[in-house]
Amino acid sequence: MPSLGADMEEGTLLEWLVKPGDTVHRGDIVAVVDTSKSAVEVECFDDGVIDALLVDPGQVVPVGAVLARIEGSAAATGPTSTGLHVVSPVTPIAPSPLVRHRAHELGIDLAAVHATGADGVVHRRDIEGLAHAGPARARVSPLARRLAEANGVNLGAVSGTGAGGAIRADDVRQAMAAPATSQASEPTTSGLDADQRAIAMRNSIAALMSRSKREIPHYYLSTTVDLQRTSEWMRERNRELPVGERLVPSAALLLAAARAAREVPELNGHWVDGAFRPAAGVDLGLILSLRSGGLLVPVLAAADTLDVSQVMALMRDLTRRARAGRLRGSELSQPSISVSNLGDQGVESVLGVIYPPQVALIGFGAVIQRPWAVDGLLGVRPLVTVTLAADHRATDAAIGARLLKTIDRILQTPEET
Amino acid sequence: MTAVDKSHGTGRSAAREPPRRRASATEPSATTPTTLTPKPQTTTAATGPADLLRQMMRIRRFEEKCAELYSDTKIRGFLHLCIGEEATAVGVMSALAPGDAVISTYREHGHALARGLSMDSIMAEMFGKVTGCSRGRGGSMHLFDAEHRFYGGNAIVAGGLPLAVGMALADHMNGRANVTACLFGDGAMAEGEFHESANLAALWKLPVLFCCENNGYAMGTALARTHAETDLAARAASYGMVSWAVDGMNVEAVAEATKRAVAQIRGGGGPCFLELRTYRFRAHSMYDPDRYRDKSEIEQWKRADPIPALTGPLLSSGTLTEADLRRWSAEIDAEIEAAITAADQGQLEPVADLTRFVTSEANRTGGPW
Amino acid sequence: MTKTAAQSATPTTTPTADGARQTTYREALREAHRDALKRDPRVFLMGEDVGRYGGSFAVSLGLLEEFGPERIRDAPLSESAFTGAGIGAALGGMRPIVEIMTVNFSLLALDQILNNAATLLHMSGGQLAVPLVVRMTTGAGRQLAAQHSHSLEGWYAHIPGLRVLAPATIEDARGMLWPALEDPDPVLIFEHGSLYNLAGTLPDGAAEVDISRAAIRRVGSDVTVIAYSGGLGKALAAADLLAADGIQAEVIDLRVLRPLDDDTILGSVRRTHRVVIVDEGWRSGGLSAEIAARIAEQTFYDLDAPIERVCGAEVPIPYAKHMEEAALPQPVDIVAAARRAVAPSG
Amino acid sequence: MTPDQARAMLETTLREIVPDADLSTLAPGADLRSTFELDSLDFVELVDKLSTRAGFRIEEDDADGLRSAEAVTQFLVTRSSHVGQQA
Repeated sequence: MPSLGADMEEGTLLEWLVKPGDTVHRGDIVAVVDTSKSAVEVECFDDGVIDALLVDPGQVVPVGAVLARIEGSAAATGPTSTGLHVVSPVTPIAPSPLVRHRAHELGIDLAAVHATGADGVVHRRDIEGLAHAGPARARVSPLARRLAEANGVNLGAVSGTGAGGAIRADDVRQAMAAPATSQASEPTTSGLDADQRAIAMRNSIAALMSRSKREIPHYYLSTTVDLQRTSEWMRERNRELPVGERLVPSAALLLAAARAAREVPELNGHWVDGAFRPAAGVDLGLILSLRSGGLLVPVLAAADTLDVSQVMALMRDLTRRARAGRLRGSELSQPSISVSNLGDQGVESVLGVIYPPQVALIGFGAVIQRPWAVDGLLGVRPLVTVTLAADHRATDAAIGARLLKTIDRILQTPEET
Repeated sequence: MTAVDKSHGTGRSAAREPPRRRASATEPSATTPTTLTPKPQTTTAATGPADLLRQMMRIRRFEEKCAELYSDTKIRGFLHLCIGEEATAVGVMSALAPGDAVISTYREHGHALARGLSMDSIMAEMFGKVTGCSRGRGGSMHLFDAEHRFYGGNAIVAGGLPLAVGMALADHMNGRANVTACLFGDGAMAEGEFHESANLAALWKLPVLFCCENNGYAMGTALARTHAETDLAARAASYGMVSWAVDGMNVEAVAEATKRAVAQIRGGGGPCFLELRTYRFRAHSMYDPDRYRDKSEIEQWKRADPIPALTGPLLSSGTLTEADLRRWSAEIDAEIEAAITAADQGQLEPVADLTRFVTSEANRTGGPW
Repeated sequence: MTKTAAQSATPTTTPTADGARQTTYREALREAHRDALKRDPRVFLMGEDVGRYGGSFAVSLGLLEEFGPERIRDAPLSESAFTGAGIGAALGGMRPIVEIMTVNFSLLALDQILNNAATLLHMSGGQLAVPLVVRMTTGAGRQLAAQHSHSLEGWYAHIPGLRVLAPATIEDARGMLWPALEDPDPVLIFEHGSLYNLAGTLPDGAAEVDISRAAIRRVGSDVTVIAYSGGLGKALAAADLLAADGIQAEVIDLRVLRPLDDDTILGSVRRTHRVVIVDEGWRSGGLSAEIAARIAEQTFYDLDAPIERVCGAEVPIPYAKHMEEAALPQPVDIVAAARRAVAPSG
Repeated sequence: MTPDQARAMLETTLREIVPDADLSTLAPGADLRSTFELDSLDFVELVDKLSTRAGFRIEEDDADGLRSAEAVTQFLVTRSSHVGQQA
């Protein structure tokens, strides 16, 4: 049973995707497990033939328990306990579609790419680093790596404070000290009591939000942004795009949020041990409401470095898989800042609750056609209310205002994205 | 200048000539006057000519068998045979007492046998067996036997000489009347360690017997090609110690000279030097194609072979019969066969003991370092 | 099982009630010799100028008068012969102390040390132990130029069969000789030339020390600084500077360069997760490389920063003072290395 | 394409996006987005699938008008006849 979070002690096997006798390869998805936060795919990191499935769907087993036995694996331990016996999210995970796409574009063999995540996932930055300057590997001290593995900390979400951005043990410890974001899972059809799952999810959200409201002195800012230019630009783009790849305004909003977070680093990071620690990059948390209730917060890693098409692709992929209960551990790591986009729910503005230890949450309401004065003339424009909930311990309103202004500016120059 | 024997080897020619037959050692040589006053020896080694002959035969047969076993791949590594030089080994050892110490070179099978190490333990050593005198760790070049005070074949030319000085120093400081005999070749005389050691031993008047087995070649290079002054005894004498040049093909001469030297040393006269002029009939080692000397030179020296040289007189004098020789041969062959059988059957040292004796047991850490 | 002072069979005969007192490294060494010469008639000192001259570094000053020329032996300039004679004497039952004036001269005796002292026991299948002590001066820092400023102790630490000691304190100068003489195997003692005048207090009853373990000379939690011999003082000075910055350095005095005390080294690194190795010797293939390799081999996953080394510059040590200083590890270099290991990127 | 065919196509597509959707009670004029809680991504997907099934590209300007089942059915019938004439 892989550990998929610092606080995870056990997990529920939801579903086997293989059966005894099946040939499996490194990287194959073989099972789905529930971590009380989310259903997560488990990948196999050996080649071989499934000898026996040792855990039945619905069964709860502790982290570290052997889920299945793989015969003929290259592992020196032989057929006794390999394959799925992972105690940390080191299970190699298939690269995201975007990464696969970029690798294809750049002519890079993904199998030869060094993954920078502790979970072995190949990130976009690995690909691009390779394209620019040969193989790149995250600078993580051996101790930090060991700590992260032992405690299920996703190194991809840890910002390094060592030389050259190296992640050191203290960075991991701080990540450990920060509780994981509340990531409720939605019920699946396999085996579990939907009510119990809902209760667990509810409790998790309750605890985290209570803590946020208890500990974080929030301040709120709001502004209205004219989306005319972005909408027009997007409409132009969409004429040329295949129907399935059309852009929606949310993609532009998320990207604007990510770029703005980069420009206002005071809001992009974590409050740990009484101090703000800026994150190295913008890992944008996308707060998703599930139809059945509950929330999931998949992460768009290094979102500020993407273009709008990439954000669109990632957002679509993450959303689809989140709703199917098929997010991977690495996609549920700690964001550096989160976005709540409730426009599709018809909400005008979002006054959010910050996910500790993050220090800011950006809210987007619905894009609504409204009368709006431009250059002294009244017209009808697509408007969106952008809000910021920020931690007053880390910043004051002037910083928050700068973030909103930056979002506005970015959305007025969509061609630059 | 000294009064050393000039019968061979003093010329600048690379070619060497065998000695004229002589019955005794040559005259002593030293920069300071010395008095030879032979005293009764306590040696237990057999010193009668018949015994000396038998020991030489034993060494000869052993060495011949070693060459065979090497070809048969039973013995590996470097193998240096002393065929032709048996008289030096037997002669020197015959004059030493059990309490004396011997430090030798890598051509030391003869020394070890003559010193009393069992043939079994030597053969097993060369077979790499734990029953060997060095547990199979030394091989042909590194025979050790503390019980016989045989402190080894040293494969570093002249490397054993300082040790001999130190062992003699220990005896001297403890008032023990032991002699440390160190054997080395003419090549060692070119090493600084010889000169340092000779000086130190003479300076401190230590009981060291320097035995230079001058076979005329430092591996493949003739003496005259490497030494400006080829009179080795004369050079040793310059350190202020008694030095003789001796016919090393004559076992009785070697035994007599050694006896006198040991007596001198035990009398507190400080170190002595013997230049034992000898010749090896076979190549330097089993790897040596022996291209550096004429076959005729070897044949000429073989006419001075110490074994027939002693056999003839003993037979004609009636001291020895042909039957004795046949019996000895049979006994020696049997001893060799038994040694081979024992060596074959000997156990290999357990690999687990690889790091044993890197340090004394008390210091053993058990770790990889 | 390693021998420790506590396990030493022979009880000390020197009075231990002489109390703590001011002394120097040199005097402590001399006292150790005097003590050993008194305790064991098999002990004698042999080397160049150890007698009438009083020792080239005055360690044996006065011992000739006290113990006579048989036991305080002036040797000719024949390093190989008198070192080899020490080996032979050890084989012959003595407990020689061979003093080689400086480590560079020991190269002339290298054959004896390597091929005989360190080898005989193993090669003879356990028959010939060599209870020999060889002392020599090492190190730079006194403007003696290239041929008298080496730190070659790392070379000797390469050789199986030897124990290599590096006393860096007065207590060790006083206490290492006797257990070294009791060791059944050859022991090399390296005395850094800059330490002879080191003054300090010798604790009450200091007579023997454990010659199998490193010592933690200063406890700290942030970074381990490993030093020995002449480097120890610099490491401690660096630790003071670091403390002013709030960085707590743990300073390990190796003391024993072979066999290395892995337990102490690794234990400290496992606590601090960062390490700086100080070695006056050259970096390439040196002792610091060996220590770094062991740390990487055995406790890699405890490291939180790259291993740092502060070594002598890879040049023949020059004469001019400023150049010599530049060639040697200095406290500021150690401080900089420790900061690199500890501090976040700035 | 007949109106029935168009309605069936819409229902098939909706079921793919909202597996548990109850289409029997779907009023012709009801807003699809709010009825099935479709977000903008879901809607893009709906349009994409319809476009694929119908065999013609649905422009964004047209897609904006596809609010109800009635609107979708009418659009599909009209456009398919245009496509057919062109063919």
